[in-house]
Amino acid sequence: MRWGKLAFVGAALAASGLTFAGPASAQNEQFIPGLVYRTGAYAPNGIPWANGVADYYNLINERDGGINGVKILYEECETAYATDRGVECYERLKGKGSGAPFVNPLSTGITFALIEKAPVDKIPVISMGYGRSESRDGSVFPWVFPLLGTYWSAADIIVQHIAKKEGGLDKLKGKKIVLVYHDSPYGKEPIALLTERAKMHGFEFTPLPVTHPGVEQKATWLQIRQSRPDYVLLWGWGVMNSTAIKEAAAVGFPREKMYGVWWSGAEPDVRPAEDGAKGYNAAMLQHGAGKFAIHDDIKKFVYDKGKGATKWDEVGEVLYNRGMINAMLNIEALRIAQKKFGNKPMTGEQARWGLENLTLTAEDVKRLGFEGLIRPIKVSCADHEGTRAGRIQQWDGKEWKVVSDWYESDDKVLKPMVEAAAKKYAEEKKITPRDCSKEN
Amino acid sequence: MLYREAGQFKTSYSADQAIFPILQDRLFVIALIVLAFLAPVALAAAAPGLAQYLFTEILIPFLVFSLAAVGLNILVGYCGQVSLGTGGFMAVGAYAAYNLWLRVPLVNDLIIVFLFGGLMAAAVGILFGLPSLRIKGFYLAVATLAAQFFLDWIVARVKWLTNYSSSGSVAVGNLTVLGIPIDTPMARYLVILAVVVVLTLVAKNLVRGHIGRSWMAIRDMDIAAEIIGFRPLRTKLLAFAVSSFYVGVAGAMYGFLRLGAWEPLAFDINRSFAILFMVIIGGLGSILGSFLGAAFIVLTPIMLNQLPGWLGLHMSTALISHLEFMIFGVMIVFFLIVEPHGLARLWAIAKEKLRLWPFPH
Amino acid sequence: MTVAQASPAADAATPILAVSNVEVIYNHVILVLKGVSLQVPDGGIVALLGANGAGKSTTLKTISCLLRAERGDVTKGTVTYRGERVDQLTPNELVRRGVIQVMEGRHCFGHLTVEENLLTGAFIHGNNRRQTAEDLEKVYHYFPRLRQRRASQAGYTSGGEQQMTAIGRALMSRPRTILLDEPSMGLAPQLVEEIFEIVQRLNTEQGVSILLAEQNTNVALKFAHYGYILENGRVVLDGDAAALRENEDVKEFYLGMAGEGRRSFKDVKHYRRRKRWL
Amino acid sequence: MARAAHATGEVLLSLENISLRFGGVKALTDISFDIRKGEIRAIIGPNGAGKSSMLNCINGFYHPQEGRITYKGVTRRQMRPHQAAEQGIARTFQNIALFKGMSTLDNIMTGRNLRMKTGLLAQALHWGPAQREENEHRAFVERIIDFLEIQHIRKVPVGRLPYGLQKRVELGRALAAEPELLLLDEPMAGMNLEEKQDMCRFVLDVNDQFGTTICLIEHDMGVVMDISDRVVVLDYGKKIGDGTPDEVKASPDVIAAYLGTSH
Amino acid sequence: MRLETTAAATAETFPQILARNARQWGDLPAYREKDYGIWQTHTWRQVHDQTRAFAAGLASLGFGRGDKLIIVGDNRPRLYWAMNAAQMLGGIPVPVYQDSVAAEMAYVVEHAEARFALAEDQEQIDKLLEIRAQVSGLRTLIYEDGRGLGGYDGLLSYDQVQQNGRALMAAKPDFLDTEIAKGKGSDSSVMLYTSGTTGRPKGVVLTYDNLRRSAENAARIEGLGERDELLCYLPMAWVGDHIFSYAQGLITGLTVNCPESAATVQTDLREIGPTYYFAPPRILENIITNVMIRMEDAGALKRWMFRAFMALARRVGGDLLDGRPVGLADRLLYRLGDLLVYGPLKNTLGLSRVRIAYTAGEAVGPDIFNFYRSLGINMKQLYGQTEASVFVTIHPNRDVRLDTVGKTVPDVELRIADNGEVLFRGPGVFHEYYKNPEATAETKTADGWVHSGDAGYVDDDGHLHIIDRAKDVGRLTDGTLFAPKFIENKLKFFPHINEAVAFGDTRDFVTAFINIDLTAVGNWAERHDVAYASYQELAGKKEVYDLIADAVAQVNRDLAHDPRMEGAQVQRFLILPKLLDADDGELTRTRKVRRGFIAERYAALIAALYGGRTTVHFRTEVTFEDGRKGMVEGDVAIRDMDTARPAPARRAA
Repeated sequence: MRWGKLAFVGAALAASGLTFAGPASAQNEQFIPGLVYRTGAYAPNGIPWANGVADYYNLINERDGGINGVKILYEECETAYATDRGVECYERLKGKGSGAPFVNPLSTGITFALIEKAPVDKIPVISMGYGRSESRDGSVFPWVFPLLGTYWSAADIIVQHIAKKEGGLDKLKGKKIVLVYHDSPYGKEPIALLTERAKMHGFEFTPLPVTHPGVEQKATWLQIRQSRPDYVLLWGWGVMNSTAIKEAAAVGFPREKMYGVWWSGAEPDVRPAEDGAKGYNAAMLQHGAGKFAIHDDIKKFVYDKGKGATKWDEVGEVLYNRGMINAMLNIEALRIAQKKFGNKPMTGEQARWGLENLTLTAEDVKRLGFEGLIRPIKVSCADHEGTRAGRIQQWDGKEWKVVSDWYESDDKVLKPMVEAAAKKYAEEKKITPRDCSKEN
Repeated sequence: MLYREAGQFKTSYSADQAIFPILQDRLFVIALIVLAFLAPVALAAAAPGLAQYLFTEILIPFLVFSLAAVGLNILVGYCGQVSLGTGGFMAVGAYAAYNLWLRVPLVNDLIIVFLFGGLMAAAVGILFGLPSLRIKGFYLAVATLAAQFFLDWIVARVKWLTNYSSSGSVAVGNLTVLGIPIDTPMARYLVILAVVVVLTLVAKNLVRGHIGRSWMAIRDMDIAAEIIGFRPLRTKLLAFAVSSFYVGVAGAMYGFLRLGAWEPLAFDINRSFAILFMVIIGGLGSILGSFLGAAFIVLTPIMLNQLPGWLGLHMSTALISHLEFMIFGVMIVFFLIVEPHGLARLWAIAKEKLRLWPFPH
Repeated sequence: MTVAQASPAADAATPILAVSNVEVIYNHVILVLKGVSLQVPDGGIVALLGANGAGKSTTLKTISCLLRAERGDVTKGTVTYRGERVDQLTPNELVRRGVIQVMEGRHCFGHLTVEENLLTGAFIHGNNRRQTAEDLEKVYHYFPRLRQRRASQAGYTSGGEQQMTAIGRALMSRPRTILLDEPSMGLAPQLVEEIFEIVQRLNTEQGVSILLAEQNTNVALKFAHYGYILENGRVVLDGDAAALRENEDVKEFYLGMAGEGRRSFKDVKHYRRRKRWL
Repeated sequence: MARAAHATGEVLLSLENISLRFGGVKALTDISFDIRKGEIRAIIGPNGAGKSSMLNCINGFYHPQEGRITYKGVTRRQMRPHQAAEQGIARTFQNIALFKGMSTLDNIMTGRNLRMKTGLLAQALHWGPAQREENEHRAFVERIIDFLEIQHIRKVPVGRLPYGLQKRVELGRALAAEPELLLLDEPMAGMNLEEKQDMCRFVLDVNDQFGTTICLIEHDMGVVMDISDRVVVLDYGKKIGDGTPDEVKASPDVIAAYLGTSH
Repeated sequence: MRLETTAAATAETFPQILARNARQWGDLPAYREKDYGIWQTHTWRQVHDQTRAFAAGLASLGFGRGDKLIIVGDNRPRLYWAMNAAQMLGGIPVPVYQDSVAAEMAYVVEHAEARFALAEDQEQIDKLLEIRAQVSGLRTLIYEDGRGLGGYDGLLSYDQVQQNGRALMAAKPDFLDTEIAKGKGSDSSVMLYTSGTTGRPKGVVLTYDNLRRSAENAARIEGLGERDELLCYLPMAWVGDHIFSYAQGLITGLTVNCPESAATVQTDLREIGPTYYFAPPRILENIITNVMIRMEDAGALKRWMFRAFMALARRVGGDLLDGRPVGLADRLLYRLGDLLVYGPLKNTLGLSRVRIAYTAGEAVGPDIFNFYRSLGINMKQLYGQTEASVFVTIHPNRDVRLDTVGKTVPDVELRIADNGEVLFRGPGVFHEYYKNPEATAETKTADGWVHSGDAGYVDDDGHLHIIDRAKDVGRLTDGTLFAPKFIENKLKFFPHINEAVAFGDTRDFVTAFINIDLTAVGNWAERHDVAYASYQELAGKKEVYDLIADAVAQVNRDLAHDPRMEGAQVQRFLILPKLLDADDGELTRTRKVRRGFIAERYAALIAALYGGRTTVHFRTEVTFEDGRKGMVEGDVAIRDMDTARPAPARRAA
C-alpha cells in the first residue's frame, strides 16, 4: 500500500521533469502563446480579455485561413496573475512550435519580469495599455511595446480631463487628488507622473495603496472620508475596482469625482456596485464597449459555427473588445513582418521588426473592421507606444457612455520623464541605448 | 535491495558519524551532485530550448526554494520555533543584496552580494527572534507574521531600498561571479547549485553537531535543555540567525538569478506559507525533506497543469487550473494523512525497506 | 509453559476476552508482538507481567484498538470479545461493548476538575442525567478520596488521585471489562495497595473482568487470579497466580527472591542466570 | 562495603529552613537537611509530599521564598537551572525529560554540551577541532553507553523506546555531564524487578566508581532501604523523618504516613 | 604475501609467529572488537606489545613452563592474546566453555592442575571463586572486565598484570625473548577438553606442530591470506575456534573480529562481512528457518519472487559455483535473481563476501547445504576432530558433493578398519589425552593411527562418506541395522524439529523423542491459528503432533527406500515438553546429544513408548546455573505411526 504511494510520488516528480515534451507542430503554423488568467482573484477581468483574443485568432483562421495562409496555433497558459506562474508559462511556451513571435503578459508584474528576458530570448513583449511606462523608449527597450498607451499617458489624460472640468490646469492649484492604487508595480506606475503634475500645478497628491487582491479597503476609504479630496483616481484591477466603488458609495464619496484607469473601467468593475456605480468615470484605451463591423465577422465565422469562446451576449464588452484589439495588433504586426520576410511563421526578431514598423492608417482600421474602436497607430524605433490618445467614459447605471473628446497625453511632460527613467534603467542595467535616428 | 552493507564496518567515530555512513548512499549522493553539475551542461549543448526551460522554470526555482526550506527547517524543524516570516527574510536578503550590488560597484561579485544579503537577513532574524524567549508556538507564529508584514511594508515604503524606482520594482543585470559573467540560464543554475550544495553541507554539519543538538534539545523539551546547561535565548537566536541567513541567501538568489527584476510582492506572505508547506510536507527536522518538499510544492502544480496536455485531453485553461488546485490540495492532505512526518519519512521507510529486502521486517 | 494443570479456559468455558496469535508491527518494520495469545475469563483478574518493552502495553492497546493511533498494525491474529471479533473496531465502539482501557500515565484532563473528568467518561450513555448521577455516586462510593477532591483541578491532585480519577472515569462508561495499564506506576506503596484493593472490590462486587499490565509483580500476583509473563513480544509462561509465585524463574526474576529471603538490591550481579521458563 | 568509604562526611549541600509556596499553597514548609559528599541520600514520602519540589529547589528550577541553600560552601538565593548545571548538579525527572526526537546517542551527547567549545564556523565546516572535539566526546559518551548497557539502542530515537530504557538514557545524559551531585527523581518507577536491579547497580556503580553524590526519590522501599545511606521522609511538605534506613523504617510517624502496614 | 615464506619455517611456536607478524605486517589489523560503538582495531604490532606485556606480567606472578592458564569467557581479543602470552612462557592455555556451570569447570581446573585462571567478567569470576573454594590448586585469578568486581578481594585485573609485566620487562629486558626462544614445535601448545557424549571430559593435548601444520595445510589449499576477515563467535574452548581464529589467524595474518556480545553476532556478522566463515549445521539450519519465517510474512509478490528465484538457484546455483555449464537464459535469470534475491539475502545474512565457508560437527541436510551453495556461497563440508587438530577431509573447491565430507587434506592418510571405522593419520594427530594414557592408547595406535569412532567408507573418487558414530550403531531385535544418528538427522532436517533422539538398539522397533523448534513451530501456529502461550503448551498441542507426525511419516517413507533401513522406521514418538539442555547434562557443550544420559533420565518415557500407553506423566528436575533445582511436570502424549512400505519401483541407485 505504502509502496504504491511512493511510486506515485516518484512518478509525479519524474513526470514533472518531462514538461518540455510538448507535441510537435505542423510546419506552416504560426505558434502564439497566450498568458491568461481565467482563475483567481482577477478572473472576472481576465476572462473577457482572453475570450476576445481567442475569438479574433479563431476568426483569422476561419475567415482568412490564417495570416497569408499561415495558420495560427494559439495556446493559452494560466498565470493566475502571478508573476512566477506567468514566467513559467512564458518559459514553457516560448520555444513551442515555430517559436513564440511575441508575448502578451497581461500583467505588469509579469511584464517587468519578461522585459529582462526579452533581449536574451529575442522575443518582443507587447504590453498594450499597461507595463512599464518608460519602456516606450525603443532605444533602451528595443523589445518592449506598450502599444496604445502607457500608464503615464492614462494618468495624464485623466489629469487633463479634470483640469478641463475645473476650467484649466491652473485651477488645479490647491486641489486634493488621491490615488487609490493596487499595491504592485501596476498601481505604482502612475505615481511618478502624478507627482510630477502635482509639482507643476500645485495640487496636493496623495497615493493610497491597497493590498492585493483589494477586497479590504475600509481603512483607505475612511481616510478618504476624513481628508475629503476633490478627486479620487482609481488604479485597480479585478475585484479591487468594484470594491472601491462600493466603498466610495458607502463613505459617500461622489462617484462623479472618481476616475478609473482604463483597467478600472469595464463592466465587471461597475456591475457589482449596482446603483452605487452610477456616475463613476474611467479613462478609455481609445475604445469602449459595443459592437462594430468586426463583430459581424466574428458572429459569422466564429459564433455561428459554434466556435466562440464565450456567449454571444458578452461579445462586445469593454475587455472583450480590448482583447480583440490586442490580437488584431499582434496579427497586423506579423502581417507587416511577413511582407519583409515572406509568408511563413515569424520568429521573434522578425515579429519585432513588424512591431517596430506597425503602421495602421484610418483606412487600414476601417478595412479591418475596427473603425470606432481605435484610431490610427504608428510605431517607430523611438516610440513604441504608437499613439497615446484616450477619452473618458461614464457609467450611467446600465452602460458606459463616452463623455469627453479625445485627449492626447502631453509629450512635453512625458517625454523628459521617459527619457530620464530609461536612462536610469540603462545605467542600472549597464545597457548602451541604440541610436534611433540611425534606424530606418 | 540495492543496499549491500555487509562488510561496511566502522573503525572510527568519524566514519560512524559521517553524513552518509552507508557506502551506497555516499556514492548515490556524489553521483547525484556530479550529475547535477554535468548533465545540464550536456543537455544545454544537446537541446538548448529544453534545457533552458528546465533551468529557469524547474531547477532554479527548485534549488532556491530548497535552500529557503533548509533555512526554515533549521528554525522550525530543528529548533522548533515556528516562523511565518520567511518571505520577509527573503526580501531582506534580496533587497540588501540589491543595494550592495547597486551602491558598491566594487564588490558586485555575486558571492559577496549573496553573503551580504544573508548576513543582513541574519541580523534582522535575530531581531525578530528576540520575542521567542518569551513566546512559543502559535503566539510566536503570530509574532513572526508581524515581521513578515513589517518587512513587506518597509520594502514597499522605503523608496531608498528600491532606488526610488517609480514602480517599486527593481532590476539587476550584468552579474558576475569571480569575474565570470553569469548571463545564461545554465550559468545561473550552476551558481545556484554550487551555493546550495555548499550551504546544504554546512547545514548538515551544523545539525549533526553540537549546535544542532542544542537546537533539537530546545525543540524537544526546552526545560530539560536548560537544566542540562543550554542557554535558551542564545540557542534560539542562533537558530534564528542561521535560518535567516539561509533564507536571506535564497531570497537574494531568487531575486538576482531567478527573477532578474522583482517587486515586493515576490516575497509576500504567500511565499512564507509556500515555504512552510515545503518544510511540513518534506518533513520537519530533515534536510533531505526540505528538498523533497520544495520539489513537491514547486513541481507538482507545473506537472498537474500540463498533465492534460500530455494525455492529449483538451480542456479549457480555467478547468485545468481548477483541477490543478483541487488535485494539488488533495495530494497535500493525502500525504499528510499517509505520513504526517513528511516525504522524508516516506523516503526513510522506503530506504529501510530496501535495506531489509527481501524481508518485510 | 503452563505451570498449573487448570488453564483459564477450563475455569470458564468461554472466556469473555480472547486474544489469539496476535502479531503487531509498528512503523511497518518493527515487530513488537510475535504471536501472543491470552484469555480473560468472565469475572477474572488476569495480570500481564514482563519487562518494559516486552509488549504489555501493546497487547492492551491491541485489545482496545488504540494501536492505529500509534502507527501500529495488527498483522496477524484475532481478538474476540464475548465471541465476537473486535480487532477491527474503533476504540469508541469497543467502549460501547463494555471494554475500556485506563492508559498508562493516567491521562487525566489536567485543567478539568476531578468531577468533570469523571463526567467525560459518561458520554457513552448519552444524556441520561439520572443514570450519570448514579454512576458518579458509584465511583465516589469506591473512591471516597475523589469525593473529597471532586472540585479540585485534576492537574493539581496527587498521582494516586489521578490514577483513581482515571479508573473512575473508566467506570462511568459501565464497563464489563477494564484494561488497566500500570496502575501502580509512580505511586507510594500504601496507595498501590489501596488502589488494588478497590480494583479487587470492583471485580468481586461488580463482576468486572480485569486485564492488567503491571511491573509490580508482587502486588499483581497478590490480587490477580491468573498471570501471563511476556518477554520480547511472546508469552513465555502462564499459570495461576499462586503457581506462578512458586516458579523458580518468576521468583528470581520477578519477585527478587534468592533461595530463602529477598535478595538485596545491593548485591545484584552484573550477569544473570539464564531464564528457563520451565 | 567499599562504597561507604566514599562518604567523607563533608557536607556538599545543605538546605536550611526551606519554605516554598505557589500562590497560597504551601509546597514545602521549613525543611532542613543536608547531603554529604559521596553518600546516597534518599527522599521518600507519599505522592504529593513535595519531594519533586525539593529537587526543583536544589537545581534552581524553583526559588524557595524562605530558607538558605548552601552548595559547596556557597550560599545562593537565585540561580537559573543552567547555572546549576555549570556548577555540577545534574538530574533526571519523574516524567522523563528526554529529547524525544533525538537518538539515544544524541541525547547523551547533549549532556556534554558544557564541555563543547568549538564555534559556529568550525561546526559548519566540521573540520579539524570541531570533528576532533566531537569524537572525543563521543568516546566519552560511548563509555557511558557501555556502562548503562544500552549499546543496542544507540541510534534509536528515544521516543520509540520503552519507558524503562528511557529512564536509563536519561540517567546517561545526566552522567555525561560528570556531575558532582546527581538528583534522581523516581529513577525506578514503572520498572520491573530486573530493571530495578539494573538501575540499582548503575546507581551504586556511579557512586562507587566516580564518587558521585546521589540524591534520589524513590517509592520502592526495598530499593531505598538497600542502597541509600540516609533517608529523609516528607509528608505534606513537612519533614517527618531523617536518618539511616533502619532508623526511618522503625519510626512510627513514617509507618503511619507512608509505609502502611504491609511491606 | 603467502605462507611459503622462509620466515614461517623458522617460527615454530605461536609466540614466534606473532613476533614474525609484528615485523612483517606491523600496521595491518590483527584483531578487531566491536566495542564502544565501533570496531576497535589492533594491529599486529600492538597485539605483539600487549601480549608481551601480559606474558611478562604472568611471569612476575610466578607463571612458568608447564603451567596451565585457564581461560574462560566470550571471544575477546585479550583472551586470545593471553593464550599467546602463556605460550611465550612455555605454559599451556586451557580454554574452557564459558557456559559451563561451576561443577563442570571445577573438573577441568582440577584435572589440568591449573594454578592460574583468566576470566572475562564477574560471571566467570564468581564461578572460579566457587571453584577456588573447593580446588586448592587454583591460586591466581585475573579478570578482563572489572565491572561489578569493585568489592571483590584478591583479584588481579588484566591491566594490572600488564603493568607488572612492563615493569618486569624494564628490569629484565631479555627475559621474555629468551623464554620465547626456548619454545619448540614439539612442545605442547594447548589443552582442549572434549566433553564427549559419554563419560568425563578428556584433555586433548596438541603440540605447536600439530596445530601449525594442520592449519597451514588447510590455509594453503584455500588460499587464505592477511586480507581475509573472520568473525569468531564460537566458544574458544572448541577446537574449531582455536584453529580458525587463533592458529590460522596467526599463521595467515587474517583479521580476527570479535563480536560485541553473543546477542549481536548476527548484526556484527553483517557489518564485518567475513570472507572466511564457519558455522555448525545447527546455526545454518537456524538461519534458513529464520529466512523462511521472515519471508512468510512478506507480501505475495515478494514471496512469489523469492520462491521462483530460489527454485532457479536450486537448479543452477550449485552448477554455476562449481563451474559446470549452464544455459545462457538461466545464467541471465540467475544474474537477475542475484540482484533481487540472492545478493540482498546474502547481504542481510552477512555472507556477501564469503570466499570459503565450512560446516562440520554434525551431518548437514542436503537441502540446507544446497541452500547456501545455490546462493553462490562456497559452503563446504569438513570432517575432523579435536584429536586431528580439526582437519581430516575437506570438500575440494569445485568438487562439492552433498553426501560426502570431501577428500583428505594434504599429509593426512585415511583407512577404513574392518569394522567400518574410519582411521586417520597425519601431522595434526594429537599428542595425548592429558593424564589419561589408557584412553590415549585406546584411541591412538603406536604408529599414529587414530580411531575416529565414526563408521564410514571412501568411494571411488576418494571422497569420504560418514555413516554414523560407530558405537551408536546397533540392531533391532529382528536384526535390522539401527543407526540412530542417521534417523535423527533426517528428522532434524525439518525446520520444525530442533532435536531428535532415536531409540531402538535391542528393541523391537524404533521410537523417538522430538524437540520442536519454538520459532518455526510458533510461526506455524500463528499462521494456523493455534493459540499457545508457552513452549510446553505448544509442544503438547494435537495440531503440533500432527505436524510432526507428517515429518516422521516423510522420514519413514525415505527409510523405506533403503532396504537396510526399511525396518528401522519410527513407529512411535513423543514430543518432549522441555528443550534438551546442556545445563541439564542432556547435551554436550557443543550441543551433541548425550543419548545414554537421556535414556537414563527419561527411562519412564522410553518405557511408555515401548509399553503401548498413549500418555505418560512426565516429571523431571531441572538444574539452574546457580545450582538450584526446579521441577517440570505434565502429561505427554505418545503418537503411533504407520510404517511406510518399500517403494514398489526402487531406484537403481
